[in-house]
Amino acid sequence: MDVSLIISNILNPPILFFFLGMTAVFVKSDLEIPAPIPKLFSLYLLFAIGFKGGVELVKSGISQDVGLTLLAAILMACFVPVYTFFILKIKLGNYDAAAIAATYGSISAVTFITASAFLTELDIAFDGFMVAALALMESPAIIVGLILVNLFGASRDQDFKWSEVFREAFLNSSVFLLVGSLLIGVATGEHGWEVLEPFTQGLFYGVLTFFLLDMGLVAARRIKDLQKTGIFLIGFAILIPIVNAGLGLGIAKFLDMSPGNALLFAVLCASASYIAVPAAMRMTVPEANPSLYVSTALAVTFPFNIIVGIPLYLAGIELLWS
Amino acid sequence: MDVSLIISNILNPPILFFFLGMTAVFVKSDLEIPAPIPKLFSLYLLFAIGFKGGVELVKSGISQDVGLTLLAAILMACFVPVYTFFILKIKLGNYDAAAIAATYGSISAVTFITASAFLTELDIAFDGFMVAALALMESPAIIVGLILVNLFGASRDQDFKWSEVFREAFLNSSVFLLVGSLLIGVATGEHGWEVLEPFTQGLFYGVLTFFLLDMGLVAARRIKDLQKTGIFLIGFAILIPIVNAGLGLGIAKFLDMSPGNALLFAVLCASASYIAVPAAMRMTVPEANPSLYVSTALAVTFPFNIIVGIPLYLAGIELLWS
Amino acid sequence: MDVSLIISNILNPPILFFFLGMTAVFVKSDLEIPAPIPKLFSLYLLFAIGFKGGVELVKSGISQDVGLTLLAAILMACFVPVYTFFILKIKLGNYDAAAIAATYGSISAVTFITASAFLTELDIAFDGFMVAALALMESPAIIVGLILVNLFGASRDQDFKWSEVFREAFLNSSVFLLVGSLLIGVATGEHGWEVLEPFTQGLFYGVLTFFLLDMGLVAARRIKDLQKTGIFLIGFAILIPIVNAGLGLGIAKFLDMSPGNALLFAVLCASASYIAVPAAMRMTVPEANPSLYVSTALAVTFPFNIIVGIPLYLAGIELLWS
Amino acid sequence: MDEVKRIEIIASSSELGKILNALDATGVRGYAVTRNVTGKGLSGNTEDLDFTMLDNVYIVVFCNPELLQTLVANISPLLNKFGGTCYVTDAQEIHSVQRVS
Amino acid sequence: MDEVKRIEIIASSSELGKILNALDATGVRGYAVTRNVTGKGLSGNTEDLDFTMLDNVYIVVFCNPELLQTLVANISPLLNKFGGTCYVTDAQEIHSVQRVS
Amino acid sequence: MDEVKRIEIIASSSELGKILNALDATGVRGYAVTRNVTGKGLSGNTEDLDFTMLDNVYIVVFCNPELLQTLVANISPLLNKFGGTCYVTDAQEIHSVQRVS
Ligand SMILES: Nc1ncnc2c1ncn2[C@@H]1O[C@H](COP(=O)(O)O)[C@@H](O)[C@H]1O
Ligand SMILES: Nc1ncnc2c1ncn2[C@@H]1O[C@H](COP(=O)(O)O)[C@@H](O)[C@H]1O
Ligand SMILES: Nc1ncnc2c1ncn2[C@@H]1O[C@H](COP(=O)(O)O)[C@@H](O)[C@H]1O
Ligand code: NA
Ligand code: NA
Ligand code: NA
Repeated sequence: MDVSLIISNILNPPILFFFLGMTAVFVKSDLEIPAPIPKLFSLYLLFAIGFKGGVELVKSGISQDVGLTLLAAILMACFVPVYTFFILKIKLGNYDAAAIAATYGSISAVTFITASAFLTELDIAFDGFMVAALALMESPAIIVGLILVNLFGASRDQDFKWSEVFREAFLNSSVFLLVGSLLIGVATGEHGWEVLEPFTQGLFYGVLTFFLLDMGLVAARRIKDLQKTGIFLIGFAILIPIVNAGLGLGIAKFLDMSPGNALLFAVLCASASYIAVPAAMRMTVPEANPSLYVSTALAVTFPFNIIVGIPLYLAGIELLWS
Repeated sequence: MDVSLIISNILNPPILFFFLGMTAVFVKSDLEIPAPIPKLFSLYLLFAIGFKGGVELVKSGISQDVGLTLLAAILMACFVPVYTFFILKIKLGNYDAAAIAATYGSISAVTFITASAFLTELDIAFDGFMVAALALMESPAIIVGLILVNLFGASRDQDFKWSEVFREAFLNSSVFLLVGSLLIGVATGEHGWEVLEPFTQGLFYGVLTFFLLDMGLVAARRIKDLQKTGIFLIGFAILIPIVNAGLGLGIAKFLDMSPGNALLFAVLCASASYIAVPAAMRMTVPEANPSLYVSTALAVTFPFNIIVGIPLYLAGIELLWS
Repeated sequence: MDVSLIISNILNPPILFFFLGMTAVFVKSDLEIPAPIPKLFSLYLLFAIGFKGGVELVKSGISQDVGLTLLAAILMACFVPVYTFFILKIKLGNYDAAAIAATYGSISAVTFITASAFLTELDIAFDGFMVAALALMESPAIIVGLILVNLFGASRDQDFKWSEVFREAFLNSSVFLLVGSLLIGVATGEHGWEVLEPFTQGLFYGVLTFFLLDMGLVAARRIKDLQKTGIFLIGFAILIPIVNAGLGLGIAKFLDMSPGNALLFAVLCASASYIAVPAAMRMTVPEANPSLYVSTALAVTFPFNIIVGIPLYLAGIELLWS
Repeated sequence: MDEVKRIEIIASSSELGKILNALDATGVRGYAVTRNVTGKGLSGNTEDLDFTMLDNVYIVVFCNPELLQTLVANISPLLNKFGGTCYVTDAQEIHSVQRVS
Repeated sequence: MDEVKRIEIIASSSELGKILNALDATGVRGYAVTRNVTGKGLSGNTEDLDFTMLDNVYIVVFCNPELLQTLVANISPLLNKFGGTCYVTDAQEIHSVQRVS
Repeated sequence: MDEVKRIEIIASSSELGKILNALDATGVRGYAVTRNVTGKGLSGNTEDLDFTMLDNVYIVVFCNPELLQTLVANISPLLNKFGGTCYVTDAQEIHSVQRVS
């Protein structure tokens, strides 16, 4: 059953185009999506998912369930970087450990979007407020990562400003656009949705497919970095997502989430940030090596999650929820 | 009533995303729409509005009304730079006064497009030939501005070529693409419309929304220039649009335009160019300071028109036409 | 009849926007589509046409007819560069002759796409497997061109690697994306089609139109190169497409293709590559002058085919098939 | 390796056509143009980039030292009128099939 | 033609704001910024470009030689902390309306 | 401040891979690449840019003067065969954590 889900997941255009991108790098084709097209697509995806989430949030309203889910999301985003930090310290220095921990505490919007497309395919319902969970889980890990550095790092120079850290965490372009679109979705509701629908809904799947083609290219180019990364980190990048998804499923079951919401929650816990957090870490923990935290998140965890993880976690849900 | 119109205008996605863009700059988020995406969007909007206008023009045909409206449009585009020039000379030198006057004599296509989206929302009809008015009002102010410089400016060096001025005025990319698309719309008519509809119509509102997000970023970044601009120009940039819209409404009433056409006509008179004219002025009146004419048009007049102006002028129409 | 077909072809938005682009250059407008927008559009068109072809291929299945058509396609792609090479050698050196011959042996995807849009307009059916013919005809000419250089060229330095040539031929970005999308279309079938339809189908005609606007700009800018090219090559660039289309129609008739397929086959034979082959020739036959092979294909053969050629070949089909 | 002059010109993109015409008139053999350059200068910041079509271009020309005087004479009036800056550095050309010196 | 210093800075785009602030503090009259520069350096390849927002910027500043010391003092701590490189060349300014020297 | 050599290479983007391989073989510590550069040279204008995939790349390398000979020896054959230009300037490196010299 597990395997049939994996196969039905793999036979989707987005996943297949991700493979096509990876193949292009492996066979040394000169295929590339020139800058700034990928950035346009990622802005579009944040805009569309945020706006849609907002519109649906206003339809469903904010109940106690919603509040509990969002609270659980924030707690997981704070807990994951702490526990992974200590695992990472076994092999790595404080700076690298904190930066990687922050990466895994945060989330990957594209993994979330791929999971929601997968659910739509299988006709499994999920709620708009999960987008709010997505938005809330992006920033805390950045703050936690920095607290860890300051607690455990060598005495750092003191020209370090918390105001800047908060700006990096809460006002970086991904978080800002996602939250902004969500709020605008809430404000304009059903009416705004109708006028924007051909743009935000019609193109969505196609842009995701095209974007995953580029993700495939980028992920494959990063694979050669993994040699320097070493087996410890590669193992980490596969096992920790599974553990985090497991924790997420436990919480979801405990809070009695619907299967669709549970999958999205598990995927949020399991995914790692390869845009917002790396950009923030580069500025706030410059001592850490970017190729470590970018490459594990991008070349191992991201492909693992969208290819194996999503159907695997869904299989877990079928087991637990039935 | 006025206020309720303003609020219903503000609660539209394009206007809200414009605010989101401004907010991003104020809170120092790193959100940006990388070049050349904004240029792609502005080419798309000109292409779509021109093509649609052409298709509708061929449906409605060219009557005497159409001719009178277009004539009035050209006259206003020539009159506005002349009278504003003398107002501006109170405080500014000849070069700056002429460049700003030209800016306000010309039009802003995006303001027009926002107004037409607003009309569509409210189910108020307007005619396709108004796009021809838009096209005709872009260039004359450039020529008039230059005549003013040559009449009143100090004796300038004579390596100045009128052929180049005409090219800047009538063949700059905005005018050229708009007029070209309009003519192609006329040539292909209903049939061409059908095949292009998902592209030119379906995406229109979404692209406008995304584009206004960028406009918000750009306008907000320009706001700091206003300190250098001074209170005189800021007052000018708010009052002159209202006066011009008033003049436009008077003419519209006199010519017995429909309420929809009247609003668009008023908006054309009230709006100021921040792309075509600045580019032309930079080359033909290099003595003028670009930050004066770009910033007033972009950071004051544009936001004023799309937020307050459009519903205000419509309220005026409801008063006058009922 | 011929002429009425030409006119109905010309009155299509894509062709008219191609003229608009050429006009912009001739009247010295500053209209331009900034990089990398044209590249985005060309990636999109390859993606959409490949995917659609794959989906339809799986619907129609692979019969003997299909096999014969594809075989004929490959044979023509090998034969054309050989015979044109000897014609070109009358006036040109070996390197230039081989590079131009390769250009004309290969195909232009946009010409094919324009022809298929034309057929769709006229409600003439054609098969999805023709996209496979398109894909198969892109590469062979590159190999044949290189064999010709090595047979007839002066003894070249031996640091020349066939592995690189094969990579340029079969893994360049156009071929790779087209074939990849086709295979993904085959794998996901009708189901994948539905989810991607608003993106791959809805936008298709609009993107083609916009892209042809840029092609018009690029082709017109290349026209001044033709002075250096000389009358021989200009004649070649018009006559050889007609001859190749004639050969193609003969083969199509012999294989009893449907009129729609026959037109596409003729267009493939008649068209010349202005992206993939020039890029390959630049690397593998650096001795040849790029402006010769790019300009003839782009500024003569491409406009000729989309304006006159397509309706002309269709008129031929009406004559032969009736 | 021959001595050449390296000339850098940064100016508004709307001047590009005029500047390249002036370079061609000087007889230089080549130039390289980078677009979408932002910056700050006498005429203020250019953050809007291609939005307001006031973005800068960055032009590099390597030329024979003997051409320098003519080039400066051709370019200066443009820069004085429309804005922009021009700097010269000494450089050496690596011999290749093509040579400017 | 006056002697000026040509300073080139290549650094991650996320440092751009800080570097420009430092330049403004030094009192330089202008600078030019090219974005989307890839490359290789101490912190590895930057092939992902704007995807991971780790692309580089390329900054050129022409300034009066007397400003050089201050400029280096302002910029060095940033480059030492966040990465990036800085090089100086001698150049000459073509007299125009605007002059840095 | 240490003396370094500043090497500029402008060539077709299709050569980029080969040139970077040659640079890596030379042992340089870093380089910066700007894409989408248009221009004019021996092989004509490159106005089509990325359309015909014949756009140029602009590569800057700062290296220890001792590496210059090897670098030129590695790059020249490529430029002679496929086109492109290469120029060398003297520059000084600002001491930072990373140093090429
Ligand atoms: N003298 C020069 N100065 C600056 N750039 C040049 C020069 N010559 C050639 N280039 C650049 O190098 C590219 C390739 O040169 P080529 O191989 O001569 O066509 C041209 O497209 C220009 O961008
Ligand atoms: N001192 C300088 N160093 C580097 N670039 C400069 C300098 N001054 C001006 N520029 C560039 O040249 C452009 C035009 O200069 P300006 O005409 O003074 O506004 C500016 O936007 C900058 O990109
Ligand atoms: N020796 C060098 N020559 C030219 N560019 C360099 C050099 N070293 C570093 N760079 C550029 O500066 C960026 C940042 O350098 P780094 O902080 O060492 O990673 C790199 O990505 C390169 O684009
Ligand atoms: Na996570
Ligand atoms: Na106006
Ligand atoms: Na052919």
